[in-house]
Amino acid sequence: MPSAVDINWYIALSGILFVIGALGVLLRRNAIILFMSIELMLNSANLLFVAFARHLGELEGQVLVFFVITVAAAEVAVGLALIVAIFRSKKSINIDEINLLKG
Amino acid sequence: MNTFSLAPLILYLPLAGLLFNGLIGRGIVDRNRPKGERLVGWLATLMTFSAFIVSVTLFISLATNGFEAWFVPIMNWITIPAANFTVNWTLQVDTLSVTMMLVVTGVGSLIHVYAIGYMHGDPDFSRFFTYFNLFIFFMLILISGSSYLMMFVGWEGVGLCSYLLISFWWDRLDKNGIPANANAGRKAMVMNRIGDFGVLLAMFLLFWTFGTLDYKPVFDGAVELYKSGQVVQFGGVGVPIATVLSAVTVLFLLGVAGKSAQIPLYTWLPDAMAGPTPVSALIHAATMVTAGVYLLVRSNVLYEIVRDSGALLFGLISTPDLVAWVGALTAFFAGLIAFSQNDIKKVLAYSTVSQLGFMVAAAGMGAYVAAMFHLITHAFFKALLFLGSGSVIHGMEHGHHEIAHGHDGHGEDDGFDPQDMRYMGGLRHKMPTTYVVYMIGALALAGIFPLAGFWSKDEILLHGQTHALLLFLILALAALGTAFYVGRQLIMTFFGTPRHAAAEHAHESPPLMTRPLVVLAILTILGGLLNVPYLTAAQAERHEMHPQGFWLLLEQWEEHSIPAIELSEEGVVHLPHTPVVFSPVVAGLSMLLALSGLALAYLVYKGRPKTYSEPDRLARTPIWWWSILPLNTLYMKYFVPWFNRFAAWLAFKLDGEFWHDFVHDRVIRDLFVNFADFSSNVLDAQGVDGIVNGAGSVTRRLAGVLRLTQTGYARTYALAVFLGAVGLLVYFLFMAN
Amino acid sequence: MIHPIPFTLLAAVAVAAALGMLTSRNAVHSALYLVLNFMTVAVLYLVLNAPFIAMVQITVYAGAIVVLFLFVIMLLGADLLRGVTDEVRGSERYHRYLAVLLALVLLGVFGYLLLQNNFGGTTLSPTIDASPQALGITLFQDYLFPFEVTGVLLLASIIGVVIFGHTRKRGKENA
Amino acid sequence: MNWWLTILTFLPLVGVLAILFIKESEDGSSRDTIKMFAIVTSAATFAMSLFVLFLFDPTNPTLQLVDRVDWIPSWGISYFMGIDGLSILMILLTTFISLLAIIGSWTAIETQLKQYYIFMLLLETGMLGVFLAQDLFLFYVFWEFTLIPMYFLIGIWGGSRRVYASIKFFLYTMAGSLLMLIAILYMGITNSTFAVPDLIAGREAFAHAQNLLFIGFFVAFAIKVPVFPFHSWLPDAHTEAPTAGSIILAGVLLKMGTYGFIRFNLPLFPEASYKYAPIIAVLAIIGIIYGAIVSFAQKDAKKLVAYSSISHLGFVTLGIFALNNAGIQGAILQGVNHGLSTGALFFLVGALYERTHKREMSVYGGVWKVMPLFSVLSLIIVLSSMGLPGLNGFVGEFTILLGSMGAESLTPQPWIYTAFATTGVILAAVYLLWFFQRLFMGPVTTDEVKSLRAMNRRELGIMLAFLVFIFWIGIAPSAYFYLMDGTVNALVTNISSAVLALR
Repeated sequence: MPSAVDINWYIALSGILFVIGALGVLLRRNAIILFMSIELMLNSANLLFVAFARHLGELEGQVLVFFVITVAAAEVAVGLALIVAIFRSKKSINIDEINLLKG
Repeated sequence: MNTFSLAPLILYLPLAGLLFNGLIGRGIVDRNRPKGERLVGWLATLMTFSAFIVSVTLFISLATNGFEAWFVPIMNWITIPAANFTVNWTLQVDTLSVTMMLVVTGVGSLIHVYAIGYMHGDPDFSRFFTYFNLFIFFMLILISGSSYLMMFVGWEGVGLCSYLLISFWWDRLDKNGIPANANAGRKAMVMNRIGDFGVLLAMFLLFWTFGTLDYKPVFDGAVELYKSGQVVQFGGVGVPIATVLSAVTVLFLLGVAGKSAQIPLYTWLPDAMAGPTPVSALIHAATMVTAGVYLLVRSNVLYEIVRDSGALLFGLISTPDLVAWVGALTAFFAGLIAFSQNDIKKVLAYSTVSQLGFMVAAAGMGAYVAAMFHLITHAFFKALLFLGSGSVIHGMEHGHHEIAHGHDGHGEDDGFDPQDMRYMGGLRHKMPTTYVVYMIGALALAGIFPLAGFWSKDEILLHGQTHALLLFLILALAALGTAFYVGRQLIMTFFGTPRHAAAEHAHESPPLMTRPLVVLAILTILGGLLNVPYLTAAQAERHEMHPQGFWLLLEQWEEHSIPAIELSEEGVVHLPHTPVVFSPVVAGLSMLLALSGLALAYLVYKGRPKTYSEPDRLARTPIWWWSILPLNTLYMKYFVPWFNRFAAWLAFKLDGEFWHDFVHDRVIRDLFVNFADFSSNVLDAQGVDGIVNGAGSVTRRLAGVLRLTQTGYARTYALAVFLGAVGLLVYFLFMAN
Repeated sequence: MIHPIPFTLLAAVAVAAALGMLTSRNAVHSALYLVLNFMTVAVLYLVLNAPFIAMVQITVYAGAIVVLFLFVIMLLGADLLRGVTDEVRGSERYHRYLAVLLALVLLGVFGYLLLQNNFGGTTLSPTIDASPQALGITLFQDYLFPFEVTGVLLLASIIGVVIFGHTRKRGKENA
Repeated sequence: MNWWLTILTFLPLVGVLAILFIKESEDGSSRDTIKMFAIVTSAATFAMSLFVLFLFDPTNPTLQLVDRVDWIPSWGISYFMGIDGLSILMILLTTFISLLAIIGSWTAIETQLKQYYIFMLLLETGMLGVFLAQDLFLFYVFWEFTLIPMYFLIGIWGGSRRVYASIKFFLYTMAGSLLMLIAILYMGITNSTFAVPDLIAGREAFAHAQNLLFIGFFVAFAIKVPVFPFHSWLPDAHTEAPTAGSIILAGVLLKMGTYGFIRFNLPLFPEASYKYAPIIAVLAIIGIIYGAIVSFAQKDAKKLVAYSSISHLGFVTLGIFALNNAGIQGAILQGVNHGLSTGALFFLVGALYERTHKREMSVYGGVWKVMPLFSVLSLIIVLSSMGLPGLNGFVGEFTILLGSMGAESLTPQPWIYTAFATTGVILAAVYLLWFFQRLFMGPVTTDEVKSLRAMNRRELGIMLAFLVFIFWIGIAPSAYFYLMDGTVNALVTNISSAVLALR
């Protein structure tokens, strides 16, 4: 076991979290949980950014994370508003019931 | 001092008239009928007459300026710099075009005056005069243009006017409910277009040979090329100039056959009588139909080169000879057909075809001046005859009108037709003025000394006699036939006793109509003076040294447009040919033929038919049957229905059922669909419509499969995105390098 | 740099929290697991010399966003949400398998990559000044424009939320 | 950098934007506003095109007013707009016909106004782009883009079989352009540029495959024109399209095909053009005769005009593949003429249709009695379509036939082609006079004709606008030839030198 974790560990963690998030998106039908999973995926990406910022000794990685968080916040706000709106009309947040796009 | 710069006026004046009448004429006439009619009619007449005045000044200017052609540019027309193609709107004022101008505007003015009376009360009075001015406009473009292309503008334009005027009463149906007038107009236009096809092709050939379509450079170039013996590079192949010109001239002949109603395209002209009578007089007798003759005369250089070169068409006949033969045969057969006509205008129509045949034959024999001479005199007397017949018809209609009102219950339809000569008879007492002038015109047409027709026809026969014996015989027979049908017509119309109540009640026409007739009659009597031939060879010799002499005035005049050209070192081809010396033998024969024709008619038709239903005396003789030449029947009974069927077949069977339904739907589409069935297993065949629809339904069915993927479930889409992302990642990591 | 052991623990917590979020039936529980996950990650941020981001992570993510989630869940009624089950229907099975398979593939790829390449190397960059001041200076000097753009983005999302949340009252033309 | 062409092309989009913001009110008060916006926009576009004409220098045969920006540099794709003698007339035609078509829709379109005018303006942008794009990729984008608005115009506002016709139109054209796309990609990739002038300069790179490439382009354009065996989409599309759609379809969209021949086929593949010219000429002549005869037999007025397009465009195709100055210049001008004459024919049929909602000619007859002025103007239009000298149609046909008669590409017997093509002149008289007679002549028998409204001022204005050009081109076409002369001459010179090198 090495004396200190290096970037590879973070990559591994980030990858695992990302995959879990993706699985959440793919498997859950609850729209809210789906959104949470997306947040998780974004979070895993953020982690990697910060890790690389540290690894490369750059500040830009952190700046980017800042922006990602902003976008995520905006996205969650709009997404949740959507869910509320859909819930009002369909009385459900099961995304399998929201299939107006069905061909 | 000359007035050549005024030349464009001959176009602008009729143009102004037609614009005025076309734009506001209708309103004027509708507001105040008699006054409006007078204004519109006289304005149109004035414009034509002013053009005549301008033509006279041009004539004087030419005569005082050495007879040389003047070119009056108006504006540029088509210029394609890179193709070296330039055509301008330029007027060519030379003796030939001025002659034509004088005839067209002079006779035209008289017919305009007549038409004011004739068209009185017609609801489309202003439209009629608009067309008339339009016609004059195009006719003047035709004869004054300095290039073939400009001539062609007029050529097609007068065809258009002919179409419009023949179908002038387009709302009238004949007894069988067929819009005969409109059909006749259409027929005329289509037949003319067949001729135009030839003219167009000839122009293309001329352009690629000479690089221009202007008369003068074309003629100069033709002579030069011919003399130098150069070959013309045509489509990569060297062709002798005479061969090219052979093609050009025979194509021109096609145009002439269309426009001047020669075999095999003459059949439109008799139908064209459906138009108002002034139209028949102006367009279908005096002016438009002579455009073909004008073209031949104008292109004399080309024909003479072909004649001189001895180039034969398909190794059979040289084109000038072909022209002569076509003319002569038309003259003969059309005269024959006139025998069997009962419609007074149809007789004249076939007579026109026949007389045009004479002109064309003359041009084909190289007697261009004789052709022009006959053209002029024919314009006088045939216009006179047509207008006279219009007067007769007018009178008959009035008579019929009167009896329909006078005797109640007499209006039963006995098939009365005011144009049918069988219902006439004895009109000389009812319509004395018309009778006298008609008589003059008819005798001129028959060729009785000393009327104009005698001199011009005699000159053609004279040339025929020196040209080819068989040709001469045919023309002589045609002259005999002419006299016969003229006699028949006179007897049936003016002599004997009235065979119908309408003829009994017929009246003389108003002075507005008869006065132009009188003027034309005077011209018919004096017209022969234009080109009185030398009586003796000695005179000819003497006067050749004094070309300003009285004899052969027209010949001396036209000499400047139809010049002698030097074609080879051996000799000069003289155009016109050696001066015509009056031949008593030919003249006597011509006179004899005319008289015997009239006498024969008298023998056969004296006092006949007794009633309007009596069959014609010749109806059982072979002459009658021969005279019904089957060409028109061939076209109208066989070709036209065949074409209609063919077009319908092409449109509905070939394009619709075969191409659209069978090829696209059955073959291509089904193959496609079966293939798609096989490959996707989800297909069923239904609905048949084109390969496009095939593609459409295939797409639709494929979409049916694909839409299974479009579940509308966001997660499914997410899965797809994920799949793609992973796929890309794997690709870029492991396979891209 | 952190020793492997605390890292592994933190990582385990984070992964477990994530899995908990993924698998819990109750949406409220999921949200709470998510908070946990965010917290863990925030700690890792601190470790990684990113104190500002760590704070933002806690306030914005754990604080604002997850609270928003909870708020919505409560608003819509936790009971109703419980009815949303994830039972597997016949046609759904392949979807699930495929998803898991893909996830495994992705994990495999990551693992393979990590084993094949050493991204880190042995040398570490020196710790730079990543204090809030330094970050702020960078943000407002070098990244001023993107920063402003995010402002616009937030404004847009506010408008969007307002429109979505806008209820039209019946019987009135313009609510 | 020169923005004029870009402004011109996208000017209609400004109108689209404006119309988007107009709210369709219940009482219809916004309808006129929408129409006015559309008219003003297309009028402004027309004015802009006139300004471009003002900037245009006919003596310069090369591309002018060039606007070129890298788009996808790694593929050699650029946003490349330019104008030369080949496109200037097409631009003017497009803006002019679009303007008239939009004005002509004033009363003809009653449903979904907003979308209709948006599609019309989008179509205008697409067409302008097609004629101005000098980068094959950009061209292809515009080329396909024109399909979409047209598809909707036919599919939504068309006649009874509009869906069938619109899908057929779309798929037919699409299928053709796919071949072209392959050819474009091949050439673009071999030369790593899509700019037409660069491709022409680097022709050798794909010269070995030029026969196939030629066919790829040819089929796409031939379907659009349409050249004889590819014509079967046209009658359906024309017949079912709304009047303005037919006008634009005939007036401009078909010209995209002939323009494509001249712009791409000839300069990019001169040897192949020369090689295939006789075959194409034969197809063109079949089209001339076939279209004329088939249109003679039609019972539906609009279909008749539609088939007449096949005949007319046969002339244009023949002129192009005569590969000489007279032929190509005549073909370009005849493209304009056909746009005017046939556009006007569709307009007049549309004007009647708007009144009676009948297209069968048997319903009509004697219209002249009821609408005299309209009939006279229609007569002139019919005559111009027939090629009466003094009107526009003649100048084009004459020049084309003149060119074909001297075409080296049709050696050794070009006159045979010309003779057959010239029969089209006869047949034009046959079917157009029959058309005119059935509509306008004869007694008034049907109620439809009796109740015809007189022509209104708007219709009169449109007819007169058409007639101005019909007469102008007929009487003094030199100015039009002058505009394209330099460019066409350069093109012909290039073709001949390429062909000479071949020998």
